[in-house]
Amino acid sequence: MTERNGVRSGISRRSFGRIAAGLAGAAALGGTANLVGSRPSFASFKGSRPYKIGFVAPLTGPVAPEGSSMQKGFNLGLETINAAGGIAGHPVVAVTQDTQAVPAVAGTVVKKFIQEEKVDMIVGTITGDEEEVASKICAAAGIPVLFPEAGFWYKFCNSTTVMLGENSFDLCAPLVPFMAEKFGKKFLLIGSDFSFPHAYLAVAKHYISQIGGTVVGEFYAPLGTADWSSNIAKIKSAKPDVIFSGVVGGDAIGFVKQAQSLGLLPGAHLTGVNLQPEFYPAMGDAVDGQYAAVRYSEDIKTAANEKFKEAYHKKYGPAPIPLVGTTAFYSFDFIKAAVEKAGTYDPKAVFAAFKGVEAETILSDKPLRVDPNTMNIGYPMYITQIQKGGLYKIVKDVGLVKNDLKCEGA
Amino acid sequence: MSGWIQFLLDFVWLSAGLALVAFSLGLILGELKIVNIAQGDLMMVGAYSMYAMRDLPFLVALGATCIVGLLLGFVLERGVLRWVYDKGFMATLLATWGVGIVLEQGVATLFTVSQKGIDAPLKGLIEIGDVVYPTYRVAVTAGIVVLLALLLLLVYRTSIGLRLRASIDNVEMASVLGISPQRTFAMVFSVATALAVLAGALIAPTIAINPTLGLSFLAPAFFAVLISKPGSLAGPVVGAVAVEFTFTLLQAYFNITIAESVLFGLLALFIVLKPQGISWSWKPAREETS
Amino acid sequence: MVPAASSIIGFILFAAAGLCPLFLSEFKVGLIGLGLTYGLFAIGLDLAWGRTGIVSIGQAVFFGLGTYGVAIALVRHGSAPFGAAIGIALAGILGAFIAAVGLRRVSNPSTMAVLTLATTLLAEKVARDWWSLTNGSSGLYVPPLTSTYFYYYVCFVATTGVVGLLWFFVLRRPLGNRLTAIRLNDRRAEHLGIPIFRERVVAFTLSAMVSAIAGCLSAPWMSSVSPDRVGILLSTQVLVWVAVGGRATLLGPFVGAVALTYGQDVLASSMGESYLLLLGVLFILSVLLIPNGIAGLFFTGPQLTDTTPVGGTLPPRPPLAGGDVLAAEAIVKRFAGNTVLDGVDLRIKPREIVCLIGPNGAGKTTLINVLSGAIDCDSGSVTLRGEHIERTPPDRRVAAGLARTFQVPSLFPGLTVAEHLILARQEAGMATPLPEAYARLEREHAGLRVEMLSLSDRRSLEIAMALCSRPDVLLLDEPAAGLARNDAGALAKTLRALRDHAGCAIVCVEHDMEIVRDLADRVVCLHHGRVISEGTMDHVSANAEVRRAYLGLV
Amino acid sequence: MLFTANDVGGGYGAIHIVKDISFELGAGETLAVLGRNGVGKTTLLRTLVGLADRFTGEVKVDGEPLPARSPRALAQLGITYVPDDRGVFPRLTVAENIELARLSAYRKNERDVYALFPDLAHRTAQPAGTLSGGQQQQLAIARALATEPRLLIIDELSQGLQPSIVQALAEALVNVTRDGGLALILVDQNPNLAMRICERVMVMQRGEVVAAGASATLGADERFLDLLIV
Repeated sequence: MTERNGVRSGISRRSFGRIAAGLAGAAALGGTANLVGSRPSFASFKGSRPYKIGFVAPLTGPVAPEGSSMQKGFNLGLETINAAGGIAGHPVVAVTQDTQAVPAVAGTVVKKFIQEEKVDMIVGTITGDEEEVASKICAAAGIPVLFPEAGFWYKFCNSTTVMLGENSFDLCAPLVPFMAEKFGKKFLLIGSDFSFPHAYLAVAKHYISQIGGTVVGEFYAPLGTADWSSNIAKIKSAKPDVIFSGVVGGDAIGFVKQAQSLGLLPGAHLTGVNLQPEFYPAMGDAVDGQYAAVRYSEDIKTAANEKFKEAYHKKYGPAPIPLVGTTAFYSFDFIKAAVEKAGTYDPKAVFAAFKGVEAETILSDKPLRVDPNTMNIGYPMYITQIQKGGLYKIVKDVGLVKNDLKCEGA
Repeated sequence: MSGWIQFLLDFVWLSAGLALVAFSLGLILGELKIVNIAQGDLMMVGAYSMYAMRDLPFLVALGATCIVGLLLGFVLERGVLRWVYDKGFMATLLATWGVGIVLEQGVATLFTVSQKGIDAPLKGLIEIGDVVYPTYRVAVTAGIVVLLALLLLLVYRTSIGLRLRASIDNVEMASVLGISPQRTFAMVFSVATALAVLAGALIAPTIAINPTLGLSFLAPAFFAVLISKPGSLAGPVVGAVAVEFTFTLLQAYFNITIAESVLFGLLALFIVLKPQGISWSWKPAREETS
Repeated sequence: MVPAASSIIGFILFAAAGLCPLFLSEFKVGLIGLGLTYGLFAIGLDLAWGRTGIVSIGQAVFFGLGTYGVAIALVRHGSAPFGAAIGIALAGILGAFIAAVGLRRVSNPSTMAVLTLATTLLAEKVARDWWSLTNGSSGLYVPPLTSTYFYYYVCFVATTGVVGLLWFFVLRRPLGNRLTAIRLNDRRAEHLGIPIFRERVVAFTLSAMVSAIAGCLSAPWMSSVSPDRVGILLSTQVLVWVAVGGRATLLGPFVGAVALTYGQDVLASSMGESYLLLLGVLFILSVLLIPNGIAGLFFTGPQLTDTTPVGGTLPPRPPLAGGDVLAAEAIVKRFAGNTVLDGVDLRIKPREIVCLIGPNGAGKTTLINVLSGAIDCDSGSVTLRGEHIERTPPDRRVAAGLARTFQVPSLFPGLTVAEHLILARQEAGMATPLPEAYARLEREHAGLRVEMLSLSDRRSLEIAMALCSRPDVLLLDEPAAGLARNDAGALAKTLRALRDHAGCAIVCVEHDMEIVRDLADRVVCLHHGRVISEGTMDHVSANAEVRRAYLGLV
Repeated sequence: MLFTANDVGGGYGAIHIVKDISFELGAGETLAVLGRNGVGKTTLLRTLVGLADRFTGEVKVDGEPLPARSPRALAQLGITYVPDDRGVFPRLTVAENIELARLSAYRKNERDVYALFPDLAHRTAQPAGTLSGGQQQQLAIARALATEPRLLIIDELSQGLQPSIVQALAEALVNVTRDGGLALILVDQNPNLAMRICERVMVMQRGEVVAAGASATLGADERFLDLLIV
């Protein structure tokens, strides 16, 4: 293990059995992969141990469903990359710990991974609150951190953060004009009452005003809202053309189910981050026919995606693949590309290598690129229509979303 | 006009569910004199039970869920609660809190944490004035009202209810008249658990099912019990209606967060004004005389 | 010896906490540092719950005020100590307010539970919604420490300091003894002269402030101060720490907080999501199996500090010029429509022994309760040495010279004889020597817990405690009830000797007529809430109305 | 023998209050327990019915020993206890209090208890907690009679009652015991009353029995009466 971050203690070597077991398991996996695949040669590569990633996610608490969705994708990605020979010929190992969706706990876990586990990189966390803490701690330690789901791109500027998720601009820019054109320009915004939905809907408002649309109502309900009937009544009386929803998590399902039972759906036009594919089984047929903007759909017809879909459903069953799970899965493509580009495990070099790095993913036949300016990935976006059974069928290929986002001072 | 119809419908629907939970909470508090923090988690178990049996006919699943509730209540009372009755208020609070964690995490392990949902057996809409309202809600509301009416009849008009109320009033004297406290406690907790589980089962089709869904029902149910007369069984039902009326009304004018804050504020004010009006452990006042 | 063993364990743990940075990694030191501040937080709760018996299920509110105080100051580049001071002050004010509302004499103990629960739920919402101050649910990011080790020692010293201050200026002082007394038996405490409302409010305010100090210290460990820091989850966690660690001990809350903070991290990393299930099961088991917590397994030592004053510090009450030391006039008391006292007049001269007799239900105990202030009368007046006291709370009546015992001896469960007398002398403000009969009890059974005493010794102890306040009037409720024949026979002699020794008047409810005959200077017979006869024993027993009342000749 | 107490000692927690009490009671027999306040009469009754801790001795009903804490077992054997605080259910109405007793009756019967207590007859719908003390006592006795017991154990029958009510109660009890074959253990402050109702008397002092015998004999004995009075 490399020496990093000051004092190294005797006790950390006598660390808990689980890590040793994890290492052994990963080595075995890597070994198998080596037998199967031909090992590429990395003569100049500086590194002689497994690459170690700390995975942090809310596995209990209110956003546990998203956290565990991400974990599924991450674990599949880890298996896949090791089966394919790992990074620069070295296996990848991971340690995982729960954040309970509490920022303070997330901070503790990230610190622990950096100081105790000596990880080379952090991947994970879901809520913006946790991510903000994780990003700041990683920046201070100089460790790269990857967020498969990130809404607050601007908060992570000048840090060591790579945002794998699409940002709110990617999501809203194609969707607002599409919906306005199809259904009308009267928008109603509804969201969960915490920072991400506020920011997301602010971006939506920006694009709504750009196309000359109007916002006929804007409501926020606290996370954990069980009853939506008063909000739904307000929506009904506002008679919007489009309901743009930033309701997330379990509330998104409750909102849709109640909107259906109160007769708002399926008649109204609902879109936004509310319509996550993994919620489809719980939402039932309430959202059939609705439109959503996504970067990934099971409808994407690339060979890599077919392979991924098969592996995923084989491992986790037929339920729809959550978006954040796909991101966590292909995060390894970028990690591999960046580390191999850096030619070393050195965290600063790896982070530098992320700038502008390109990787082949399941999303597209063309490689995707990390924007060196914003550390976001430039995604080709799709407008999809939800089919009966939960397939997000691509109805419009929007391509790369252009925006002039800049990190100030970057 | 339609606003008022909507308000009334929402209010009736919400009060019905809350009334059932509050009734069950009040039953446990009255008879066992313990504050059941796990009440919301019992509802959650009901919702998951319905999810597990989503392929069965709705009413069959509902019946089976009630049996699950009775069994769960019996196991909890015999296995955990009876050991803490004489250990004081905090011990019962902590024990039921522990039960809640175990239920939540047990369900999370069994079903994973991902969101679940089940379909309502009735999908139609009813038109009332110019408001359309889901048939399922109307049916469940009616069902709960009938159930509560039957329960209150049972409590106030039958011999079982008579024994129960006697036991709530004075458990020692009830035992002198042949009513076993142990059996009554086990029976009451089983039935109360089944009612909470049933409430969870009935609202399951209208919400997202996850292991923490019970949390949001706990506080209003407590408020409903607290503003009613201690030991009364009809009280929590009335309390639930009062709390939900206030809350629905507040929500019509404020956003939910402010509405909840105002509700909390009103509760605090209530405590200040009527310090003895609310009590979590009720004992008949006995004065010493020589 | 058990207390010594607990001191040794305490010292070892203290030393371990002090030395652990020398051989632990930075992260683990951070974790233990956080555990230490959580421990201080738990000590704060313990002050209210464990020591004083006040239920608080919203303690995180106070912790959060401290944490937010520091975090807001740091984020705005202000002075952290200033933020801390504001947070602690707000916690103190809020704590005092909640206590003043919820701990009134008329309040139910559960009122505090509701009030604190509502406060923590509301606080979480306020923290979530007051964006401009708290940054909503994202919370405030606290920059990482430049030196974990240095800050660990800051916390260690501060925690030790706060606990030390508490130990030497609260717990090892009369106040600490008073809090224990209130927890164990608030009625007895009140009738020993302890102002229970005031001390409870003080305890809860202190508890809030200590928790807020812990919150201030914890902010730098947290990385992020978010609304859950004032919320219900942390509020219940701290209850668990105290419950598992052990109430009313110094070590318990720290053991609980550090072990569970550290253990949760270990469990979370070693067994994934199901660790919460295991924690829940462990927690239920600990509630069922070790009600006194881990520390309770080791610590069974004395609960009180010897605060016996040296010499007399109380100025002697001026001698009464003449007339009655205690007088009750036209006392009326009704319970739910039943008139229990129906215009009772009673006058007690200094050093007089008056026995109250009467059939069951005559209102004797009610009269004692009205005189001692345990209940208020509906009308009528009570004067002690000429001062009206009918609306004076019991503790102040004790200070004015009125002490009492109860029909069923009311003592402090778990305390020894010596500890009872420490409390009594502390409240009296002087070390009154006891008459021989009671001094012997103190000599022979000093270290015995009251549960081990015979009924007769318990009654004696209660009287001894009453005597410590050097009362002008001693109210005794059936001092002979349940005593064996020889004990009861000696009682009259003992009480007369006591009167001669202490110089107090005695008002005594008694049924044993042999004792009454030996004891009383004057007998007052009550029936249906009225005095039907008074005078010498012979006079009263010859009274036709009295005989009718007793024999039920109708 | 309907009810037998052999060397019964009892109290609360670790405190012995009554010691070595023995007596027997056949069907229809009546026993008054007398003694000044505080001698342990109430504790004796509570020990017998299983509401206090029984430390020594045994209690037999129909020759069968009973467990130490067994209020319910006694109830099922037709033994009903009326505590000194009356133990009415305050939020149940008068009628419900009576009805509850009928539910747990030892024998099926429809004894018209209201006929014995006309005062209660027109208050059937009133919650028991709102009754006066005297009415509550009447209700407690009426309720006990409604269980159709073989043995009635009453603590402080006349406490806090008007003389006229006491008279009525006494007559009612005399009727049900002499004519109805009901056995009775009665504790009362009022020796005359107790001795009029009960054939036998037992006097307690400091937890022990100091005198026992027939009411008629002891009632004529001045020294005995002095044990009880002032």
